Amino acid sequence: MIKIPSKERALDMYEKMYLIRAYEEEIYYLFFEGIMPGTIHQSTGQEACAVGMLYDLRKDDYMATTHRPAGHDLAKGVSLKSMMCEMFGKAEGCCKGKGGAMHTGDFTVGAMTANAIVGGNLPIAAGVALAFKMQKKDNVVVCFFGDGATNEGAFHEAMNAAATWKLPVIYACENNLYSATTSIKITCNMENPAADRAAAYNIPAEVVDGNDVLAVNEAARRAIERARKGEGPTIIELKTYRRCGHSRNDACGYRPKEEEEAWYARDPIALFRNRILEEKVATEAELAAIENRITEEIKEAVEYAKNAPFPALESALEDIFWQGGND
Amino acid sequence: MIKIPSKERALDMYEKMYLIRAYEEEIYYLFFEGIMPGTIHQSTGQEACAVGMLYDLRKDDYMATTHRPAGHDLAKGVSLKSMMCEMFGKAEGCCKGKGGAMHTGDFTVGAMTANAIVGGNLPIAAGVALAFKMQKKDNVVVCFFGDGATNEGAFHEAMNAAATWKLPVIYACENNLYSATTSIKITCNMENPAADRAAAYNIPAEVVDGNDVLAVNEAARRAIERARKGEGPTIIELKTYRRCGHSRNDACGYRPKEEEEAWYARDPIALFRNRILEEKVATEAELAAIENRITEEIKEAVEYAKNAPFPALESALEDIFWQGGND
Amino acid sequence: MAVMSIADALKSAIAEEMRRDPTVFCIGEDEDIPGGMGGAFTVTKGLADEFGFERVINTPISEILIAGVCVGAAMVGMRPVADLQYSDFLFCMMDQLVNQAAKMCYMSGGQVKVPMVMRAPCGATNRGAQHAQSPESYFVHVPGLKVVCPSTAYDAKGLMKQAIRDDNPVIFFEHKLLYGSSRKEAGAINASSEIPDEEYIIPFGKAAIRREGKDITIVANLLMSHRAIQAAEILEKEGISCEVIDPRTLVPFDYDTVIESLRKTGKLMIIHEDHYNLGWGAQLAAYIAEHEIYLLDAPICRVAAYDTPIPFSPPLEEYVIPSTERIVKTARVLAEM
Amino acid sequence: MAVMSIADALKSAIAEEMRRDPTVFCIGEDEDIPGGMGGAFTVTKGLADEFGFERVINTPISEILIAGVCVGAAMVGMRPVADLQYSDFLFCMMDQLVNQAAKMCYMSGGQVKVPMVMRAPCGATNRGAQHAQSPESYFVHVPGLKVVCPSTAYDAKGLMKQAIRDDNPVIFFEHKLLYGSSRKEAGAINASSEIPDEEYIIPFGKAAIRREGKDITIVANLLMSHRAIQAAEILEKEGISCEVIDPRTLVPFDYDTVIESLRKTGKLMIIHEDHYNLGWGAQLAAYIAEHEIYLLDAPICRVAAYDTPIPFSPPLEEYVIPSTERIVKTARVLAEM
Ligand SMILES: Cc1ncc(C[n+]2csc(CCOP(=O)(O)OP(=O)(O)O)c2C)c(N)n1
Ligand SMILES: Cc1ncc(C[n+]2csc(CCOP(=O)(O)OP(=O)(O)O)c2C)c(N)n1
Ligand SMILES: [Mg+2]
Ligand SMILES: [Mg+2]
Repeated sequence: MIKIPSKERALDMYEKMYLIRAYEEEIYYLFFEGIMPGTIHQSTGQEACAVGMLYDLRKDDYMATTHRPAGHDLAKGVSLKSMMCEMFGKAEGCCKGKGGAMHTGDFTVGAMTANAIVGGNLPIAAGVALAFKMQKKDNVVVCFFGDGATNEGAFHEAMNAAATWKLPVIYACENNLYSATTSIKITCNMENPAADRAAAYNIPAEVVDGNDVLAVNEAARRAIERARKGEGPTIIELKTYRRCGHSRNDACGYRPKEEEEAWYARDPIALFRNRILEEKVATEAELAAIENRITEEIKEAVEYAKNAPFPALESALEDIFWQGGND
Repeated sequence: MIKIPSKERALDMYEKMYLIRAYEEEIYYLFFEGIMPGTIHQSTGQEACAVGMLYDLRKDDYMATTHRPAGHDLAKGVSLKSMMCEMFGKAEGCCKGKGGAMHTGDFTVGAMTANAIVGGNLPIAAGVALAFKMQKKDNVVVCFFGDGATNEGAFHEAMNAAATWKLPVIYACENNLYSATTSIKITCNMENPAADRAAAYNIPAEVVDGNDVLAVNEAARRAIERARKGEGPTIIELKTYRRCGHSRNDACGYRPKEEEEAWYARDPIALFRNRILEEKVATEAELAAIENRITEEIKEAVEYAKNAPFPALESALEDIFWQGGND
Repeated sequence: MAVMSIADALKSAIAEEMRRDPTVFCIGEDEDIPGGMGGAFTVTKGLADEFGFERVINTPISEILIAGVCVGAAMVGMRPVADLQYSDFLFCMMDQLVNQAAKMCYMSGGQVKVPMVMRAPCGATNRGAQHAQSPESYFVHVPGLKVVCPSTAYDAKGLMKQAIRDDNPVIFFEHKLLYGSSRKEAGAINASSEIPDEEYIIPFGKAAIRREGKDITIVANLLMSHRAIQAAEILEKEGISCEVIDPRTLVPFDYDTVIESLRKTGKLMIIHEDHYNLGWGAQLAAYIAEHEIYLLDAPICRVAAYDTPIPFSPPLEEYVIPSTERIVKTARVLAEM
Repeated sequence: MAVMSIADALKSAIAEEMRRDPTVFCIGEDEDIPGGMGGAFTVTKGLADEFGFERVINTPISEILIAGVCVGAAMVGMRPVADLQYSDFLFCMMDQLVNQAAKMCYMSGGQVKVPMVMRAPCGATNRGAQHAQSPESYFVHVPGLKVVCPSTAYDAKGLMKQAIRDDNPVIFFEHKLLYGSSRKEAGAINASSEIPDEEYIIPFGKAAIRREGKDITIVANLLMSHRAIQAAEILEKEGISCEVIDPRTLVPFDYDTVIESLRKTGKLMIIHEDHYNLGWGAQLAAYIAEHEIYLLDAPICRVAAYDTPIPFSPPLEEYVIPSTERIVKTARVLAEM
C-alpha cells in the first residue's frame, strides 16, 4: 500500500474527488428532474483516476478527455460555475454553451475541449505533445480514454507515433470493463486492452488499481517525470468501474450483479476517506467540513447556472471561423 | 533448410515465380517505352512471397492484395492475358480496363480486386473470412500488406477483430523494409512491425525469410491449416526486398547501396533455381525450357493486349450500380 | 395492421429479411447485448434472441472494421446491415464507404457487387456538434452509393426491406427525433404509421407527396418533412397552399415528381437539416435551374441549417436548424414573389 | 521575377513562411527523405536541408495520426502544413477533418483556433479510381473548413502563403496535371507563372477573371479552368465570347464576381472535374437560382465528371472527365439558347 501523503495534499485530493462525486450526483438529479438538456456520461466511481492522474500536472500542462469529461475537467481546474453553466447551455458556460456535456474544457487551465468521438483525442494529444517538444517546452499531456477506445484505429496510429517520436504524453486508459453496454471481454481478447498492447509499440506500461487514488497518483508521477525528461510516452491502465449508467437512463442491465457489488464495495472515495481517518490524517469533522463546503458550492453553482442567461441567438453564428489576427 | 518438394511441385513453383519476374520485367520495359499508361508498383524480388503464400490455396479460397498486386494475382491464377489487357486499359482486361494496375483481380479464381488504399484490404479480408465462417465453409483468405501498412489504424482494427472472432484469415506482411521512400525504421520502433505486434492481439506469428519460397510455403501451409480448422488467424511476416523502385521512375536513392547489394545477392528466383539444380531436381535444360515457354507466353500476351480493342466509351457509365437481379 | 414507431418498423423489416434470407445479418457496436439497448436507439434490441449472436454481431468500437467487414462479407454473398449509433461516426469509416464500398463494383469491371446497408441515426438532439449532424449530402455526392432517408414508419419499413435487397451499398439515415423508441427525446415527433400485415417494399427513387397544394412546392426530408407539413397547415390558413414532397431517397432522386409539382406551383422551396452550403438541396435547385428553369415563377428558395457546427445550447440549436416558424416566414415571402 | 512551376511556387511559399514563422512546419508521408521524392510530387523535396527534420516530419502511413497531430499542434500555437500524397486519402482522415479540425473552434466557444493546411493533390492521371478523385465538394460542405484550389503557379504561391497564415483549417487542393514537377504525366498542362521577387499574398474569396467575354460566364477551377480557357479560345473564333472565372477558393466563394459577370452575359456555365451530382457547382447554381435568377437569360449549365468512379482506361477516363471538346459543344448549345 502506498504511503499516505501530507495532510494538506491528502485533504486536497480528497476534496477534488468529493467535488467530482457531488457534482456528478447533482447533475444526475438535475437530469432526473428533467431540467437539463441532452444526455450525460458520468464519471461517478472513477474519481480516483481523474484526481490521481492530474493532481501533479502544472496548470500549463494539458489534459485531453472524452465523452465522459466532467471528472477530468474538474480535476484539471475548470471552474464549477463554468461547467454547470455549460451543462445548462448558458452563455457563461466554459464553451459559451456551444460545447455541451461532451465538449467541456477550458484552455486557460490546460483542459482541452472534450472529444466525443471515441479515440478522436488520442492523435490530437500526440499533436499537442509534438508541439511542446518542438517548442522546447517541458510540458506534458495526459490523455484519457476508455477500454473501448483501445480498439479504434486512432489508438494504434497515435501509440505508434508517440513511441517513435518519444512524445511527452501519458495515455491513461480508464478500463471500466465496458464500452457502453459491451463488455471489453467480447471485443478484445487481451486481459489489459491498453497495457498489454503497449509492448507492440515499445511503450512502457503499468496496470494500476484505478480506485486507489494514491496508486494512480504514484504511477502518474512516474510517467510525468519520464515525459518531462524527454523519455517519451507511458501507457497507464487504470482498473475501475462506473457507479452509474453509461449515459442518462441506463440501468446497466448488461452487468452481472455480483460484479457490480464487488466493485461497489471498493468505492474510491470511501476507500480514501477511510484511510485518511484510519491513519488519522484528519478527523471526521474536518472531512465533513470539506464535504459541506463542496455541497454548498455546488448548490450555488446550480442556482447560478439556472438563472444565468442563455447566449444571444446570433452568437450561434460566431466562432465558426477564428476571426482574430495572427498572434 | 527446408526439404525441396517433388519435382512437379518444385518446377511448378519455379514456373510461377519465373512468370511473375518475366511479367514484371516486361511491364517495366513497356513503361520505359512509354506505351503503358499510368504508373506501376512492381513486385520484382518478392516472387517467393506471392508463390509461397498462395501455392496451396484452393481456387475458391480468396486472396486480397494491394497497390503492388501483379505477383499475387498471377500466383493466384489470374490469366496473363487478362492482366496484360488490364494494364493497357483494354476491354478484355480482368476489370474491363476500369481497374488498372492497382486494381487487378479476378473473382473467378479468388483474386479480389486489388486495393490501392494502404491498409484498406485488411478489414475487407476480415469480412470475407467472417462470411466464410458464417457460411460454414472451410475456405480461407490470404491478405497481403506491406510493412508500411502496419502503421495504419485499419491494421489494428482488423487484427483485433480477426483474433477475437477467430477468423480464417492469414495476414501476410511483405516487409520489404520501405514504404515508398521511407524506411520502416523511422516510422515504427519494432524490429518486426507485423509479427512483433501480433502478441497485442493474441495472434500467432512467424517471421520468415521471404526470399526462400519453401520457407514461405511451409509457414503458409501451417497457417492455412490452422485457419481451415477454425483455429483463427495467423500473421506471417516475410522479410524481403524490392528489386525495383517503389513505382515507375524511382531510382531508390533513399536505399543504402550495401543494403541493396546484400539483398540483391539473395534473389529468390536465383536461390530457388540453384537449389533445384544443386539437388538435381531438374536440369538446366528443363528450367530453360520453362523459361523460354514463359517468355513466349508473355510476348504473345503483350502482342495480344497491344492489339486488343479499348472498351466502348459508353461502358464507362456501366457497372456503377450492380444491375443484376438478386441471386 | 398495427401502429408502429419507426424503431419498431425498422426492427420488423430487418427481422423479416433475416427470416427470409439467411445471408442477411446485423453488425454494430452494442448491437444487441443482453440487458443492453439494441444499438443506440433500440432498433436491433432482441434480434439475437431469434437469430443468435452469429447473425447479430456485437463489434469492438472499430468503425473502419465495421465498414470493411461489410464490404468483404457483401462481396462473397452476404447482406450485412450495419448500425453506426450516430451518423457522425460515418466519417470514421469514410474510406471504406467512399473508396471501397462505392467503387468496388466499378473498379472490378462489374465482377462483384457490394450489397450492404449502413444505418446512420442523424439529426440534432442537444448532444453537441459531434452527435448532431445530418450528413446526407456527403454521401449523395459519392457515385456508387444509394442514400435513403425515411420520415414515417411505413416508409422506414418498406425502404429498409428494399435497402437490404438492393445489390448496392446503401446509406440509410434514420432521424433520432422520429424513431419513437422508448428512448425519449425533447422535440421528438410521432412518426408512427399503420403497418400492413402483408409484406411490402418501397422502391427507391419514388418521392411521396405528403400533402397536395398549388402555390408552393416544398421538398423536405426526415424531420424537416414533418416541419414542412406543420408549416403547410399554418400557411393553408393564410391562403397559401403548399405541396409537400418527401423525396424518401436522395440517391436515386425522383426529380420527376418535383417537376410535375412545379408545373402547378411554379415555386420551389427546399428544406433540409443538413447545412445550407452544398447541402443536397443545392443539387435539386441546380438541376431545376438547368433543366426546368422556365417552370419557375420565382427564385428557388432553400431553408437549411446555418453553416456552423450544431451548437449544444437548446435555444442555439433551435435557431440553427430550420424551425417550422422559419419555414412559414420564408414561404410567406416566396408566396408574395 | 522567375518563371516557376506550381510545384516550385508551393515550395517557395512554404519555405518563405517557414523562414518567417518558426511555428510553421511540414508533415507527411515521404515528406522529405534524403534521396526520396519530397511528398509524392516533389513539393517538399529539400526542405529538410534548410529546416531540419524537426520541422520537416516524415510520418508513418497513418492518416488519422497526421490529421490529428495537425489539430493538436495547431491548438497550441503551431502552424502545420501537411501533405497527403493523393487527395483520395482524405477519406482516411475524414473524422479528424470534419469532426475535429472544423468544429474545434466552435465547440470550444471560440477558445481555440486550428490553423492548419492539408495539402491534397487531386485529379485523374490514369491511376484508377482510388488515386483520381477531385473531392473538393466534400469539404466545401463542412462548416469551419476553407477550401482552396489554385490553377496557376502565381496563385498557388500567394494562396499557400495565405493558407499558412489563416487561423483556420484549410484544405488545399493541388492538381496533379498542373504541378509541372519533374514527375511528368500524360496530359499535363503548363501552369507556370512569373513569380515576383517581392513577397505577395492572395486573399481568400477573390476570384480571378482569366479572360473577359460577353456571351457566357464560365466558372471553372483547377485543370478545368485551363480547359475552359482553351474552349473559350476555340469559341471566340466562332463568335462566342466567354468570360472565364476561376474562383481560386471554394470556401469562401466569390459570388460577387460571378454575379457581376452575369450582368453582362446572362448565361452561366460551371465546369469541374469533381462529379456532377452535388459537385460544388451545384451550390453556385443554386445560389444564383436563389439570389439572381433574373439575371439569367438561359438555363444554368454544368459540365462535370460523370457520376462514376474514375475509370483507369485512358479513353474512358478522358470520356468521364470534361474535355475541352465537351465544354465547347455545351457552350455552343448554351449560346444558342
Ligand atoms: C467513433 C465513435 N464510435 C462510437 C461512439 C459511441 N460511443 C460513445 S461512448 C462509447 C463507449 C466508449 O467506451 P469506452 O472507450 O470504454 O469509454 P467509457 O464510456 O467506458 O468511459 C461508444 C461506443 C462514439 N462516440 N464515437
Ligand atoms: C491510405 C494510403 N496512404 C498512402 C498511400 C500512398 N502510398 C502508396 S504505396 C505506399 C507505401 C506502402 O508501403 P508498404 O505498405 O510497405 O507496401 P510496399 O509499397 O512496400 O509494398 C504509400 C505511402 C496510399 N496508397 N494509401
Ligand atoms: Mg469503458
Ligand atoms: Mg514496404
